Amino acid sequence: MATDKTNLQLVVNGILNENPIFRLVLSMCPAVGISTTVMNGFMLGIAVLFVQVCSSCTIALFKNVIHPRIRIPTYTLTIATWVTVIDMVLAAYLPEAYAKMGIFIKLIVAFAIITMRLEMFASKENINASFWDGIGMGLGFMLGMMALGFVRELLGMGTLLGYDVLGFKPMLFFVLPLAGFFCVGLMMAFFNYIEIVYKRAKRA
Amino acid sequence: MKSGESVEKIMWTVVACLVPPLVLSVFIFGIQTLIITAVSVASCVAVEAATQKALGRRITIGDGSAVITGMLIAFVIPPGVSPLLPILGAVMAIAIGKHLLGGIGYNIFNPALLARAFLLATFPVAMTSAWLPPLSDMAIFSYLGTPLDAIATATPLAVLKTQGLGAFTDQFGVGANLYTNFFLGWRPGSIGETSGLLIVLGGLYLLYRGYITWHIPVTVIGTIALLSWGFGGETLFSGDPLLAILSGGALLGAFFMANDYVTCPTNKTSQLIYGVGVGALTVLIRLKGGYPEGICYAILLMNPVSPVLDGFFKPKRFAPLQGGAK
Amino acid sequence: MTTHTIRRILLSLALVLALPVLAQAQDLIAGKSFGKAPNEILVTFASAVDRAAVENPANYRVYEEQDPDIKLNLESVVLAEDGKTATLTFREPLNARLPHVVAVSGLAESGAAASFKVMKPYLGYLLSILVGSLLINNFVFTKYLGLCVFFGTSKRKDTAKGMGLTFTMVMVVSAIMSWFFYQFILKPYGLNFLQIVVFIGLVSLTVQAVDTVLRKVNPALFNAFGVYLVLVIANCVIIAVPLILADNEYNFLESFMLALGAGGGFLLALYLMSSVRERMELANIPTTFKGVPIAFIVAGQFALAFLGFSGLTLF
Amino acid sequence: MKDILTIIFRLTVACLLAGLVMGVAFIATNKAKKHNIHVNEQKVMLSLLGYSAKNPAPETVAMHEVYRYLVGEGEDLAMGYLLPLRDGSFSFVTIDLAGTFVAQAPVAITAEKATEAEERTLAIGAAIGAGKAIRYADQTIVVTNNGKRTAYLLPGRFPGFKTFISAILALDPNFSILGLEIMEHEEDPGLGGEIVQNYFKKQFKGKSLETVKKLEVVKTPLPDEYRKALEAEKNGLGAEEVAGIQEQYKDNDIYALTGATISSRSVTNGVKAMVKKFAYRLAILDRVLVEQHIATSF
Repeated sequence: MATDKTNLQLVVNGILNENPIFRLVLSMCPAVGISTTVMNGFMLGIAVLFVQVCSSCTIALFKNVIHPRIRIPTYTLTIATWVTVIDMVLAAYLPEAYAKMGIFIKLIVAFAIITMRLEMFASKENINASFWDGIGMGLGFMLGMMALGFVRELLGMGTLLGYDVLGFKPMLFFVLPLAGFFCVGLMMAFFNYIEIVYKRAKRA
Repeated sequence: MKSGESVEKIMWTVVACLVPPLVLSVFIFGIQTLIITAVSVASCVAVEAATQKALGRRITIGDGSAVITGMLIAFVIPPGVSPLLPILGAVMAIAIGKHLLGGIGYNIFNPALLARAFLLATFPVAMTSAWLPPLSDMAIFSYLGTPLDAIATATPLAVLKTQGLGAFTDQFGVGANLYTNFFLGWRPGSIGETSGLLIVLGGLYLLYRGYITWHIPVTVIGTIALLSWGFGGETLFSGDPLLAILSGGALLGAFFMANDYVTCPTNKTSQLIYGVGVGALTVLIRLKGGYPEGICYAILLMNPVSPVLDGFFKPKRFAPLQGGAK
Repeated sequence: MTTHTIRRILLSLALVLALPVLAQAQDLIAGKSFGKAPNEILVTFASAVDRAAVENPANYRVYEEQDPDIKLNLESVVLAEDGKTATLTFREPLNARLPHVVAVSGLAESGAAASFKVMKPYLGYLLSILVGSLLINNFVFTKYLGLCVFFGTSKRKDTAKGMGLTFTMVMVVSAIMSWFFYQFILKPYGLNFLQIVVFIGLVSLTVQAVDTVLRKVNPALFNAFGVYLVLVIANCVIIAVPLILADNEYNFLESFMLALGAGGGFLLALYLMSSVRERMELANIPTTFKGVPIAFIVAGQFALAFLGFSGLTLF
Repeated sequence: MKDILTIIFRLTVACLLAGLVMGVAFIATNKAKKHNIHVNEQKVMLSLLGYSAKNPAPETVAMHEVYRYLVGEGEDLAMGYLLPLRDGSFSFVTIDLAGTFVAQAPVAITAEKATEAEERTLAIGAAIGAGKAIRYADQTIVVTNNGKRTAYLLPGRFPGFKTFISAILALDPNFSILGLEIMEHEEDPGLGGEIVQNYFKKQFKGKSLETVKKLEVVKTPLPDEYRKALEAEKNGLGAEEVAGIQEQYKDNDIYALTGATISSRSVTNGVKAMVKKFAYRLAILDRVLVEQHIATSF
């Protein structure tokens, strides 16, 4: 079975229709825990993008030699390997950002989204499609995290990417990790609302 | 609700019971408290009307439930804060805490306390330091327009927690004098923390009318007294139970918040357990926790336990009662 | 490598050799603890002692275990009426979080000396790890981990109970295995960078083992809980616990407590959330919020309530 | 059976491949990681001494690391210092608890390897002979300019309100505080978390040893002009004006953070203990160095 979608469609699909955070409701822990600034969202997004793309390609490349009965362990091993690699790279070259992510970089290994994409997509498609699907999913995750980070950084600290935008701190609440619950809930509802409005407009 | 009377009547009676402490606090802290309360009530009513309109529901601001929430928010925050705080609190309490969950009768947490927890997390400095010292000369307009830093003081429980018993007795006295002052309300604190006397009178009136039952207030106060006596002192059984009840928001919490119809259990046995839980958590947070006063969080933590308790003691599935949000 | 190992053995030998000294002190000292006031240490002697000698501060040498060269300023020693309990009062408050060493000499007629450690009870420390991970740092509401499974399986009470119990079980077993692997293989051989792979492998292995055993031993239980086992692997709490253990260098008992607390906390969160969500089924929730969004908002309210535990120090 | 063999074979190959990838990444990044952590620490330390990218430290400034150990022999404890000598070699000096010199032993280690804990432990162990156990205690960095001591940097860790706070403290040769930097903490955001703000941590600057010994925390609000001076970087106050205000407040106690007295007190007590212990130990060490004619590089 090969996908009939073009590369661009695969990417857009990951960002919009099957956005890992807001539509598939997967990998919520970092979305709540560390989406406090745009930069945090971007950094973790990069890490996830890297792991997703590398794992997707690896699995797509070796899909014919992976024994079906040890499918899941192989996926886990693949993901764990790439997570270890990105973990070491970030720790070495971006120690400050790495310190902010804390344990969440290592926890990418347990992100349901990556395993799910390997099982549902990469194990059936060719490398090219898997690569673009990985890019789409990674970007979707990254953009979702950055959108959350945008709202929380602006409202919580009055800054964007560390630059002072508002000149004052509107509400400390939004930088508290627990505000992530409210932000994710409200943003999800917002996207649901947009979908309803969009469908209604289409029908009319 | 045990009595056959209408929701509106009960709600407005509760409001009436909350007015005497408010009036007294105007004499203690000045007109500032009245402004905060007015802003809080007005914004709660406005937010209720706005959310109900936005969600296409019937607008029910006349039933008094939003007014009660507004008053209670003002009762649990420091009187010296900026009026912006109760407005934000109203959004949290009414819109997010109540209407998103299905409106009146369906909220899981007590809206006013949710607002307090939210404000405490958002404005930790203002919420822990904007207390006003009691006025000695009845000049109720004194604090208007004075910058916060110049007047901020500390509540008795905060003094006890951070500076110890010595500083506490230095500031607030000892013995009968201390108890009288605390019972009448002559001390820094939120409106709901001032006059134990008026709060108890209001609570007793509600009991007399049968609008609330004795189970929760008695168990909450009893547990606080017992545990504070047991563990609050230097050695076992040397704490001061009377002081524990009179300081902080113990009385307001026991009479007006813990037994809110919607968020407390319906069954009598569960109510007793629930009351003990609230009391125990209050003492735990007061003695060992990071905050000077614990009853707010104790009630919030027990709120989600009430459906569990009801499930244990009442095998049949129950439908939430209509109305009765406070 | 070899000299290193020898050094390690020597070090532990030195510790073992030092033990009799501490044990000897036990004969003279019946009890010791930090006092209620921040600048006190209470010492109870096993038998009546010479008052003049006990109350002479010069007979004492008290220091924080890590700073043996810095003697703490002992203001006075007061022996209680019973002649056994002495209160050591210091000029400055002590840091009760650190173990203190008290060395006494010239007490009895034979000039007996004793040296003993005063620290908060270890059991209290273990319990505080348990309560800490159960409530204060609840993995769901204050550490924001395991949310996918949390939202996925908290719709019904029965599911929540099953998931929580399975989860706690797998968590404890895998944490213990990870601890052994970390202490005896990863750390000594400098293979720390393999943490992630090893831990996730151990978790999968535990899940597989529990699956097989349960299927054979108790098919009824397997039918009830089997479905959750697969979900356990995709839960970040289960991999977070070994990582935290490795980071904090916890010992075996401490690791066990942390895993138990984390699992129990997850069970608690799931159970409370599920009973709340069952109640919410009857509520008229706005369409755009139905399902997951409202669950998030409620979880946020839970997290606000759990802030009440922040800063709680039990022992 | 054949199936199982294939599975095992393929799984082994997969593991080997994964191991290969991770091993390569480890070798490629490990050195950079160590280097970058070191560079970061250096940057913080230099900024505490008043150097920055605009105002780089002159070539004559050098940092000498002194590692302190607890040496145990049977039940006796003693202090041990790993000292860099003037000729570039290292020496381990043991001093007993009363402050008398016990022994000195040359340590065969290079300056580069001395920064690694494992290497140090091995080298010192070899130098002092069997039967003695050593435990790492702490580290001090002595800063010299043209061979004259200009500052001491003390990394330290003390309990905060929630968990431990780790910090670096800079002292001048008379033990007056040059600066304080909070490295790690888990205090509450907005409350205790404010310990990282200039208006709190810069209050310690300029306090003399005598002041620090008696330092307390007061709950009166921070005076406005003092706050302005402490946050001079933000509001562009002139250097002279700042110095004037700093001078005026230099013997005052620490103004507590609003709503976070416990965190403020923790930091103050932590700093107090660090300075007092260091001053006490350095006096002993210096006396021993003079008595024994040990030529250290600082």
